[in-house]
Amino acid sequence: MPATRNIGDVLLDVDGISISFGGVKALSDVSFDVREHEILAIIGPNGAGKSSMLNCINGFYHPQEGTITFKGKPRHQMQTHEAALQGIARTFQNIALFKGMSTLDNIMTGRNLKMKKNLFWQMLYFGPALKEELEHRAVVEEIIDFLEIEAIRKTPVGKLPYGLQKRVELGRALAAEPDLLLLDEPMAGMNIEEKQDMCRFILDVNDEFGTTIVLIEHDMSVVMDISDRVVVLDYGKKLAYGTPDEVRANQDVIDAYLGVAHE
Amino acid sequence: MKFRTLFLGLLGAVVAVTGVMSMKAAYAAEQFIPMLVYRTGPYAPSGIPVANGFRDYYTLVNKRDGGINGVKITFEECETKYNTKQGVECYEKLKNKGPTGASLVNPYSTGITYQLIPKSEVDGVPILSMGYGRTSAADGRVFKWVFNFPATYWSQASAFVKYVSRQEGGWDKLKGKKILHLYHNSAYGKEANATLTALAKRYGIKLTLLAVDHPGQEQKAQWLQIRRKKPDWIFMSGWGVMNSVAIKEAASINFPMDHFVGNWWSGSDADVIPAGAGAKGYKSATFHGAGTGWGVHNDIVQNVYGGDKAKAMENKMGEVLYNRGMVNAMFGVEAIRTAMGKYGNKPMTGAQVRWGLENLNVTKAHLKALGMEGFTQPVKVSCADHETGGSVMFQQWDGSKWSFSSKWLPPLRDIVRPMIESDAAMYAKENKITPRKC
Amino acid sequence: MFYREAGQFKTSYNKDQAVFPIIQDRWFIAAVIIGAYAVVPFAADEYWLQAVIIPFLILALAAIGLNLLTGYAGQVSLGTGAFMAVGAYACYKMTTNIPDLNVVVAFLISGVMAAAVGIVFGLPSLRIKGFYLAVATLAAQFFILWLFNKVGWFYNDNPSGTITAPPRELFGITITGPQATAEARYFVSLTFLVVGAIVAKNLVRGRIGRSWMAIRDMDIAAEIIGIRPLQTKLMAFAISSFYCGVAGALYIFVWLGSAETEAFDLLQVSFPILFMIIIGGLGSIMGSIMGAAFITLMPIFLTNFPPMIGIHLATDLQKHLEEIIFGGMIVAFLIVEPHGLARLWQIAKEKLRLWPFPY
Amino acid sequence: MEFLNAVFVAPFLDIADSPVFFAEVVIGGLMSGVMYSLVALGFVLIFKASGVFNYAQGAMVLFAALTLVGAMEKGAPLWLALLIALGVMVALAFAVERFMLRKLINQEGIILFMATIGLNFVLEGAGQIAFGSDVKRLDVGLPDNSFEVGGILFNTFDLSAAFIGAAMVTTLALFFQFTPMGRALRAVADDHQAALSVGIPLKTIWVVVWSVAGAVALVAGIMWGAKAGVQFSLVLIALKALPVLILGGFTSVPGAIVGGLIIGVGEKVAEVYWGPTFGGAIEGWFAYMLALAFLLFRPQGLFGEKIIERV
Repeated sequence: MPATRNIGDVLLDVDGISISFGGVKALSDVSFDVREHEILAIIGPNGAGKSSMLNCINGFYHPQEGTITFKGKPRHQMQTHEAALQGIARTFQNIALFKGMSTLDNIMTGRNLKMKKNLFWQMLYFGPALKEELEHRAVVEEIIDFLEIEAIRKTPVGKLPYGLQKRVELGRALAAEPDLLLLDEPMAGMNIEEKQDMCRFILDVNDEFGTTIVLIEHDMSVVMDISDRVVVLDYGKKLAYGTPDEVRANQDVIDAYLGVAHE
Repeated sequence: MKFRTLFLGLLGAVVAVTGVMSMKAAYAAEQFIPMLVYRTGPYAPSGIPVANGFRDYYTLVNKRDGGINGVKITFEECETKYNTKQGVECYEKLKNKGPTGASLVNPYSTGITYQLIPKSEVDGVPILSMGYGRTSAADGRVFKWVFNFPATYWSQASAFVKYVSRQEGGWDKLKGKKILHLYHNSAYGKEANATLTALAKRYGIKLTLLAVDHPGQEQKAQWLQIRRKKPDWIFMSGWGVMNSVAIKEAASINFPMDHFVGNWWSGSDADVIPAGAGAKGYKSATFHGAGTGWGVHNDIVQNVYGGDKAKAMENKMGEVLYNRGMVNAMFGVEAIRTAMGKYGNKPMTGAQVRWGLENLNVTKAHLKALGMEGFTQPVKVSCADHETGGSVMFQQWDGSKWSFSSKWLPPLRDIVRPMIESDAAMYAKENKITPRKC
Repeated sequence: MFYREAGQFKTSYNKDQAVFPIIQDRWFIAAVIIGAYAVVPFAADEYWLQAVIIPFLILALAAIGLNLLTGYAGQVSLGTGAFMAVGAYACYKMTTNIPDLNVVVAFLISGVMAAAVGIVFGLPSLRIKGFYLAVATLAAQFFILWLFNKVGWFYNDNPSGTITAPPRELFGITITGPQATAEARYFVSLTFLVVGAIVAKNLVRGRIGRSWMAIRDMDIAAEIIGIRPLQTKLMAFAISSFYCGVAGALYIFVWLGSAETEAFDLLQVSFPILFMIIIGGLGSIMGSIMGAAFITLMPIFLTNFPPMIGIHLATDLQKHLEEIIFGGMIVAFLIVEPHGLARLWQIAKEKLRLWPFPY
Repeated sequence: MEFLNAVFVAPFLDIADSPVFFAEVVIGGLMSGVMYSLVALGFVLIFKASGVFNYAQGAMVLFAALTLVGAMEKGAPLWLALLIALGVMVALAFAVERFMLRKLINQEGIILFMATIGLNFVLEGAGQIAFGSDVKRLDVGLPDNSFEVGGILFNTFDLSAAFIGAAMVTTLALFFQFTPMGRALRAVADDHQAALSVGIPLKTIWVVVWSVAGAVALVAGIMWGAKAGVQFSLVLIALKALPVLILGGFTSVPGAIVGGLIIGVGEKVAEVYWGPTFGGAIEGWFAYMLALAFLLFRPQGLFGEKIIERV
């Protein structure tokens, strides 16, 4: 861990979140917080409610109980797209890229919120609109360089292999220059080499841009290596919460992962 | 991959061939008449007999008389499918054919007629929309190039009311009578509404207007309403499949068929045949005879079909709409003949034919010579009056054939003509046309 | 041999983002446009302009409009005819009641009217998706045409129930009404198409176009990255309907001259325009134009071809054969290239790039 | 005020005033609804098993009816003509599978839809070449008499149509539920690939489904053709099925039936009681507005599964 990073104040505070779907409790009374610049991992077996947690954080699900406070402001019922306005970006477990568009365009959509020129200039594609487009293109090109995907700039993403798609998706999230980046299983289905690359990107993002990251991951060795703190969920409940070392030593976690039967 | 190459090649060929298509052929001294027909599509059952009537009459004139005053008629069919877009294409394709261009055009579709009216003067091609199209075109002062004799929808509607009054025993008997107008919900179907409303007011008729949505295959709601309202008479402005369904529905609610009267586009063989026995007694307006009992039919059998009457019948000879096509062709031919009387026996231009149409005078003697005595009424067109206020006949279906069931009834021009003039004046104003003096 | 991009290096993002990054393409398109303005009106006779090319240009404009909505924003619409009718009737009302209004301004305002109506019928798209959304646009199709047919105000209460384009001038040249020459009409429709196509291309390669495509490809993900579905979909409906509205006004004013609501029928207008964009290529501006060409020109070609090579068939038989061949071509074409003429064009270019040494 | 009265008060007073007539309107609507369902069924079968929105369904109705009438005109008795028409429709199903579906496997829905438009043109052209464009009277010997019961008019033809419709739905439901082929069809409808992986031959299924849809088209063609004559306009009845499909869902056989009945009753009641206020002929758009209003509350249609959005 580079020691230079200074973990700051609480960026996101999750307090007592519960949500259920048709009687099935996906999350019950989960609380934790995320501090600026840190990497927080959420782990747990399949169906533990990890993705539901991310969906709550970025406003796609509306928890029935509990509050989420982001940047000091408690959040009430909000539309899904507002999370992005507040500076939350994410990637998805099952890649959610825009399959009909090129890599470049996909990442450019990440800059959408930052582009302000109105319909009139858009129609002309000239003057301010062109200038804006080029400015953002320059930013996007930096991201493309950073993620080492220059060669597939103009390829429709539907044709890309899985690992590259994951990378493009990360690029799209980065393009929004988020304060909080949510990554849902960024390394699922990758081989060792790809995983190493992805780890490097995540750490670099955290390092260079100072982005706070919440990630879900199954690979324990990765999680323990890169995260500052870990939340463990099981059957929608918070099982443990702390630094990797603390979590590793937690008896409940060991039971859950070794498959001790629930009563 | 090979298939793809083949396909690309084909596309290329299309482009190349279409490029050299506008080549023109040379013509002899012939009178060219374009024919916009619809032998396919949803209205083909009406379009086929009309087109055959035209074709056979032109052929007859060529074979029997050697053309019009020695000038052969040439004609070319172009399929419109009763579709305005294709109608435009056909018109543009045919309007300059022949040595003098199209002599006149019979659009045979409301949509195409409306589309051609503004163009007629510019292109110099007169329109003969016989009993259809724009009613106010009857005002020749505004619509110099459009003719719709022998009668218009509005005249027809007034003739219908007159017919009802005759059946009921006098004008005063109309008071309190319930008349229902069942109409195709389109510009065409609505034509009669204004006239009927005006007449209802004048004679104290209780008029109900009932629209049927295009195409009219489903009329349960309308006939439920009719069953409840129990009108004394029904007048129908239908088209295509709407007619046969209406007749069938009328039969199934046991409506007295002899009080159910169609307009002249709702009274063809194709309308009554699908309804079977239920159609017996159904009536409709017309302005010419049905069947084959006239001299002209004999001429057609002899000259066009070489004496083979069965073949002629197969080609719909004698059907209402076949006869209509024939009458229409006859008017066109006589107009050209009239024009030749002034300009000489050579192919006429559109402008000359227009003069011929405007000075057309088909007398009784004339009709007799053509083998059409009693088949249709004499017509005399004038500069101001392109409709002529021709009489309307009502025919009845007896289960196997149509026959006349009334006298020739002249329309109520005192009510129709002012309406025509006011609509024409409005058109003139909108389109900056100065009406000519007649 | 001559169609190569080798050696053409892009030195700025601007050049890289150009619509036609390859120089030969730019030349080609420039030549087509110059030809369209300088050669076609003099080479083609009145039949070609009036019966073939003008309707093709106008329908291509409507097809671009539908492609923005269906091809780019992913919202299926069967109401094209109705939105065109809104444009046509709005233009009729304006020109007849305000005779001094410039007719081109009237065309544009007609488009705005159609856009407003489009927004209303686009509202259900927030809840209803896919094929089911077609119901909202079908409701528009049937309701609007019924309304224009039923309410006399829309056609100035004239007894014929039809609207007729009055004569109007632009720069002293009559462009509508019967006196307008085919050339004048052609220039007007061509200009609208060229400007419309360029504007559409600009829209789809910028922020708005990317939002549309994002909504089309995966609406939830688009929402999560901050694209507002309501705004984006309604904007697609509005802009698409604007194109259709302008096309509808041109359809009556520049082409037909006079018509009733039947001219905007579902089977005669809405479906054929949908066919155009499918055949041409969904999500392609160029494809919309090529699709419009295929659907309008092919039947005319099939009608005129047999007599040219000396085959004279009965009118109806010829028409039926034509239908069979046309239908067969559509199927064959889809088998060859399901993604439309635009893709075929692209493939052809790629082949050309390698020619004459394919390996 | 008068308008509001005509919309919100008068129709209901009218209904209360003469309930017998209202019953007649509803029954009339149900009868029309059955006729719509007959057409919608063909769409549903094909969409269910091959994911194709078959634009050519209307043309198939025409083609089947033309074949039947054509055979009868050549002197074939009804039973033979029915067999011939059925045979032609099966042959058509083979042709469609062989020359169209097989080559377009795994394409998107909209491409397949477009392909059926091509098929539509081919069928329209071929049908008219073979049998002409004239209107033909079709008499299959169903009784067509009217009688009154309690002031309500019934028509034996409508009743037979309803009976045939009901019989056909029952047969199809049984076929889907209890025959191995029916089960295979349902499996294919759920998931093409899964069905393939357990050894259900997709090609056979397609042929069967298109044949069944052809048979349904034949029945629809007979019923509609007996009403208005067999003529080209038969293709237009497909339009009547669209709101039914949207309301009932593209994949549900019961949906097609219930949707048809709802649309039938809804549009008749609207036309009879509200039509005069609005100037009539409101049926056309009313059916779509009804379906639209319904979908706003239930976007998945009458019998569709609730769509759960997930990422």
